[in-house]
Amino acid sequence: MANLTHNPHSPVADDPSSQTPILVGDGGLALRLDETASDLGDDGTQSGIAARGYWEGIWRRLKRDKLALAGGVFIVVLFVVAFAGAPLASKLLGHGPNEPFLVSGGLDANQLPAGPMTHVSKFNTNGTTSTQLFILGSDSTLARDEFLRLLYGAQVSLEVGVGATVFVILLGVLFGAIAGFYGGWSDTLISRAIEITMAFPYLLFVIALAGTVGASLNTVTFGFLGEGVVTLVLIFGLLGWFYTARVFRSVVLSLREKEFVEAARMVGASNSRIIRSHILPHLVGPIIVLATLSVAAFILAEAGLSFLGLGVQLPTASWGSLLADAPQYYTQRPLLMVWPGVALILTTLAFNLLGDGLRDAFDPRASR
Amino acid sequence: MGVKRTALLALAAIGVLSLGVTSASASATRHGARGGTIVVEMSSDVDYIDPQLSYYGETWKLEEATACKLMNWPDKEGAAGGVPTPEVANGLPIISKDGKTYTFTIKPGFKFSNGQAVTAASFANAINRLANPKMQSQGIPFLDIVEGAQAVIDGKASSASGVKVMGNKLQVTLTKAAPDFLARLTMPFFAGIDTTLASQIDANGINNYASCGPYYFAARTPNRSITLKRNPNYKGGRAANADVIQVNIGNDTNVELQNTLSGATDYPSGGIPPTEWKGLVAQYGLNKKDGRVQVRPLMDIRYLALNHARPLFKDNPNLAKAVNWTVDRQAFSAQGGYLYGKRTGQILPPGMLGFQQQNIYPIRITPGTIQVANKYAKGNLRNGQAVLWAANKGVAPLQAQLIQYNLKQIGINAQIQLLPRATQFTEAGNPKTANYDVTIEHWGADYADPYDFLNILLDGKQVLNPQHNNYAYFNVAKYNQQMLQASLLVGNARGTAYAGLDSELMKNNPPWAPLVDSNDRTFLSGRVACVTINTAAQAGPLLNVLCRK
Amino acid sequence: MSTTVEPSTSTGSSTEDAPLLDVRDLRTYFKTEDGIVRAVDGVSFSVKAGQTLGVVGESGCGKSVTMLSVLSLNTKAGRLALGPEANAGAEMEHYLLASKKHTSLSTGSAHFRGEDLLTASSDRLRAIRGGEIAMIFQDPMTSLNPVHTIGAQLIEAAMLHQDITKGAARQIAIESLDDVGIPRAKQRIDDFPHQFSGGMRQRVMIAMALINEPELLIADEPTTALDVTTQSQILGLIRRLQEERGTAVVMITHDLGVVAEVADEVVVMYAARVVERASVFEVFEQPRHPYTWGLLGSLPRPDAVADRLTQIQGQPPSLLNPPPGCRFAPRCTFSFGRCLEDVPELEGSGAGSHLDACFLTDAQKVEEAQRFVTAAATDESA
Amino acid sequence: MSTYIIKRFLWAIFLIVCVTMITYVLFFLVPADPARLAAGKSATPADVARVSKQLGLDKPVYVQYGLFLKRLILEQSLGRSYVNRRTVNQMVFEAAPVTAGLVIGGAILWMLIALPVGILSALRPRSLVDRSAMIFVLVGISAPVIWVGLLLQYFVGFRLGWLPNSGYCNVFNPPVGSSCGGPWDWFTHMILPWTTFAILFAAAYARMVRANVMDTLGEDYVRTARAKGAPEHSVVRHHVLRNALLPVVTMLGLDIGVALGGAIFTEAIFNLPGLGRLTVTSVESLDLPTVQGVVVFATFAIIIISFTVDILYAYIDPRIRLA
Repeated sequence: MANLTHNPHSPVADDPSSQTPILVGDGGLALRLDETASDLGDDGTQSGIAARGYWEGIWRRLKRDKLALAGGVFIVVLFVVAFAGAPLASKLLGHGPNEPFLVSGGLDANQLPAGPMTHVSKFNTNGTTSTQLFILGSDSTLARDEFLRLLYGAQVSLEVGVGATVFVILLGVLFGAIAGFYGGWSDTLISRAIEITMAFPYLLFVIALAGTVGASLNTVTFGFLGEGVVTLVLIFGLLGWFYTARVFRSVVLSLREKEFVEAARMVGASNSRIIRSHILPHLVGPIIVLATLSVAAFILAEAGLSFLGLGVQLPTASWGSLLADAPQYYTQRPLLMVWPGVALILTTLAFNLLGDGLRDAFDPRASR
Repeated sequence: MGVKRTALLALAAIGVLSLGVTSASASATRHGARGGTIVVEMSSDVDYIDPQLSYYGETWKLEEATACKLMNWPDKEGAAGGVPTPEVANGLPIISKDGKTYTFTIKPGFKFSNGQAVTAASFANAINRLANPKMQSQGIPFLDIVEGAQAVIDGKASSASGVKVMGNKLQVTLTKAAPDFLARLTMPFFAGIDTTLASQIDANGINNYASCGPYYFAARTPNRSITLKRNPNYKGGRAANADVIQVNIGNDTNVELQNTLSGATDYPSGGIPPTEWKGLVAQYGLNKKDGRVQVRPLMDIRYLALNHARPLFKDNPNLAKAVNWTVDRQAFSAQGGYLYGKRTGQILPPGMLGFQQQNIYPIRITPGTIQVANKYAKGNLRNGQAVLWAANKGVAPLQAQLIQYNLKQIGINAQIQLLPRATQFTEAGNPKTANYDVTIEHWGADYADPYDFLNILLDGKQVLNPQHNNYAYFNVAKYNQQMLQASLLVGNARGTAYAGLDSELMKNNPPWAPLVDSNDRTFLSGRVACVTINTAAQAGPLLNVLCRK
Repeated sequence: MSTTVEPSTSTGSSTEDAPLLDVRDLRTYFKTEDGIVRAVDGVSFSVKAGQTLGVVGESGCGKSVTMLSVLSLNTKAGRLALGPEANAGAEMEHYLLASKKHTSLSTGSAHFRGEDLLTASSDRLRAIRGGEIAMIFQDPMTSLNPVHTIGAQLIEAAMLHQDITKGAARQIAIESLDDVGIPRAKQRIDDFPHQFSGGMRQRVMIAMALINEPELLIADEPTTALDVTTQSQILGLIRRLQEERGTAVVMITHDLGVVAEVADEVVVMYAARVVERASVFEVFEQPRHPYTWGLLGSLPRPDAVADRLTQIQGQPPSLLNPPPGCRFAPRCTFSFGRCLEDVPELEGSGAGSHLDACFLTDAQKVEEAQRFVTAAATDESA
Repeated sequence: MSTYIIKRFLWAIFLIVCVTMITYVLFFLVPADPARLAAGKSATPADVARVSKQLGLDKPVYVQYGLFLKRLILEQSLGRSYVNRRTVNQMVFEAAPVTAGLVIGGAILWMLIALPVGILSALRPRSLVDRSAMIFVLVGISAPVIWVGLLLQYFVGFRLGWLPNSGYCNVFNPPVGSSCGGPWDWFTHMILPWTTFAILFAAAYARMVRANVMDTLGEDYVRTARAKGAPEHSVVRHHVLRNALLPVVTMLGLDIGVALGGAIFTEAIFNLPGLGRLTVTSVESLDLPTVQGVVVFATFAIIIISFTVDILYAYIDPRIRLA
């Protein structure tokens, strides 16, 4: 491999249709290298070597995309806020996301959810009372802390989004790679399976399952997940893997035909070695991009189901259920409509921006 | 002579029906513009429109407009509306000396929407159809006093021996004198049915049938709409102002409000966002004549039924007490918004015969109350897991979460299951499907008598019926006996007996956690008039009277 | 500017020896995310009517871009009119960076029959494209629209430049398919591109190019994508049609073999510049530029003496920031100090049209060239 | 071509079998005691026995499934609702037109938005049009449908009162006494749902069209067309669009299937009695036959649609037609 790439450039090697057989693979490779070297200054990623330059290139291109960076930063912050910030805030504020404060300031004189920056008093079990702060006011006439519920809602959204994504990516890469690389009957089998899954009315089926069969899983939390999260992850995963599988199948399929894989074959590399050192590295890009984008999609789906009352179990806070309650207070507390909506749109926007940015970074030819 | 006496006695028992409503005077007499369509909205579908099955307040609003009954509530407000008055019966029945045999004469001229004449048989058929075991009606408990009804219920006979048709006369024999019998007859269960419907026996209900009231059910599309049209053959005196009463189903309460404000809907029967009431009262005033906001006290209670058929509450009175101490009635009521109702810790509502203010349980929680609750709960939690049922529309989910939180405070982890309201109480009333430990229930008096609360809701004899109303599955021989006795008493004795039962149960063996005695709150569009509310008959404006301005 | 290449006195009228296409100091720069790529950097050459000019150089040296620029066929291309004396390079970069619309800019002049194509109106350009100057491309697989029948595409070409009915156009199309040797043209005309083999598609491309009887045909590596047997057929076809119709041809290729076969004049390009310009005979017999030697040296001659096979070491420079001085210097075995600083102009020794851009002395050039000739001679004698 | 069609057809049949099998297993065998549910309220042990015999629940699974399939094919029956004894067919055929109207109308709307936006921004990259289009795309694909719907409903429907904010009107013969009916009412009632429903897809498609057009603009045959001297507009019309929009057709075929499900939120918000709401209401009351019926029906619809699209695609893309 290495000696091929450093092969002195020659017009003959430049010509793929040269008669001398050994030169073909070599020539093809050399040609490709020269082109990428000369035009558009693309580093020799195609050869599957020079990985450092590869990542540097991606980072360089990503850095130029300010929006994508902003998205990335937002996401990092969101994770911190959701999993570290929420419990911390709950500790600092002194109450949980599911505690109602109706008779102690959570509702205003008109029995309406208290507005932002309201102080409520909490009865402690030892008989004393303490004053606490509702930063965004109450979530509903149940007078729970909207702010905390938003934070914990972020947890649910991310758990479902990431969980389901991991699920579909794993299945997708596995089946996609097998189908794409080995082809033959395994490919036929998997492709057919994909087509069958695609024939289902996805959301209808999700809702049907979530409301009927899935309900039995609602109490499974593994101690840290929100109630109902597991159900959603499973359902989304089992019905969603086909899409990723389809993508990775075609990626691997095209990789398999690439000159550098042929070349590797010619120098007698084993399948496993080819997969390890030539296929997988090239899947990293698509995986990252697809993952980022599908997290956004799943977050939206979760919100939708919770909105229909088929998502996470009450009283677990979810942006969807917050959104479902909000219309009750349209006229007096329009802000309740705004918080979860904005949280949702910003989050999905962030993931989409980052995803697009990554796609362009990984595949400059696609960038416009 | 004797006849008169017993008749008066019967009425005396009913006299207490007069409610403390003196607000709007009856406007049933004033007929506004006849014609046009009245649009009603319900947030979820009704249970049945079949008269022998429907047992949902929302449906009864429609049944009242479509049924013709031997005895009925006059389309009047307040006290005047609270007296069962002969409708199809030609005057009060003749009652035998022993008070067990009632003989009604059928007034001529009543016709079904399909042209059939209303006869004595129409009512006999209703009773027999109601009793038919294949119908699985929740109305069966009201037949306990009709002679021979039980045989039909048990499938041993096809018609109740106590119900005889003699020409234009209907004779009903009771097993024992029942002071509230005439009041029972005002329930849609006993409305006249034509021969076609009489022949159709289906536990899942008939969706198109001829009726003999001012209106009839012209169409029903489940989960979508119900249409009432004026009964062309109706000659009875009741109003039928609108040509069509259109019921649209499925909008959330906030949309119902939007539609009512914009005039697309006239009566949001499914309710509006609770937080809106205060503003609406301020804007439109309260209980003005034909005003847009009408509020009336109801004999109506919202409570937690604690399922005594399941391990958690079976023979576990202390936990039941703990629940009564821990539930935050103030908070629960707050979910309902302004003028939702009056917090209560007892079974019987104010205005009901036998109501005595009992202060057994707190109507406001304090750290103290929580400590008492935990004292009772201690050692009685069993596995501490509970299933909590609630309706899936309006404020019910919020209330469910509140109860869930209250239960958590005494160490019960409740998992919430939300169902459509109709499904909720139908499944809850069916021993096979009642898989809850606690369900948030809501009971409106079918007619103003304590029998309709204690016996109907807590008599243990019915808990094995395929359909019943004892959602607490409360079955204690001693109390069953006491309820039976009380139901036979008359006048003050009756009241005292039921009052005693009320406090006795709540003190020693609470079947429920009573929460709120709720009001009837009505908001109407600006284009309707002829607003008449008869809380004895139903909640909300009488739809057959309601008219377009 | 080269002193030897005088602005031709009679650009207006096309007299006998006046070139058909006369390209002067052509520059085409591209804007990429990595910076400005100077794909064509001051290229001058000319094509006489009926002649064949071979443009040779390794891929990425700008030979294709040069011809595309002449017809302004580069994507999102802009054209910039600059005086020849202006510091064109810097100007270009400045404009290109400023421009939102364009990702590439061309400047210089390309006179076709005395008319500068780089300043011609876009309508005029369209009239010339496909009408007087036709072009065929490297990959016949992708150069035909897959969703239209070849007939439709030929007819489109004909009707764009000739005022005829569809029927007539179809007739012409069939004839031109016959000309390029497509069997059963009458039926095949309604087939779709994917139903043809690569060679056949290239014939279709040629038919389409020649359907309006252009005076100049630009063939951009027309045989590269084809297998060897088809290659010679296509070349033969092009030569035949050229002889029949007296069409001038610009043959872009990296294959000196092709050049030897078809070209009258040769332009050797390296790194966006012309390094040698001469008749085909001169290039093969007295090559004067080390790069040309390299090309010739690495021509596959089965019996070539190994040590004669001078390979060019290293790789061509990136056009993002080409080396100062002679761009070939870094790889040139003959380079010396000056090569790295000054840019050698394209100039001839004494009379004659043989031009090259190299600082070596004529003596050195001749001596080196001799070695190849003798080498070639010995090869032939052997 | 014909072999291709036959292949696709047989495959469709196979798909239907698979899907029905999976749904059957999930919705009939997973929940405990389907017979009791099926027998409904009047479920005396005798009834349950009778019903389970009639449904063949006493037989092994594959036999049961066979019976189910038999009912499905011979009687075209999806069974009866547990809750109200209506046939599922009846309910589905009431709901299907509503969803169809929503989805098809929505699809038309989103194509009407996506095509011009996508093409224009592809032809003028980095222009003002392009940049604003891309902003629309990003917001469009990120905005939660439910949120958009609620906002439209409240502001356009109620506050401004421009359009009806909920409910459905039949185009033809509206049910007796229903407060509205006829094409115009139907249309006005559908505008907000259509908009809500279309935004996401419009954004996604605008982006896809843009990308495809840009790719195609870089194709060799486009350069060929330019080299022929074809004017830009005809280059775009004849050589770019046709090729660029081919894949869009396939996507459309696939997405209409997805959209059937996606309609669920729109239907919930605007109270449209379509398949989505039918599913939700029957899921709420655990009315399994209805749930299953809807899923099976929707699957049929999807399979038929994608089959048609395959055929259509084969006709517009010669490479497939003549393969």
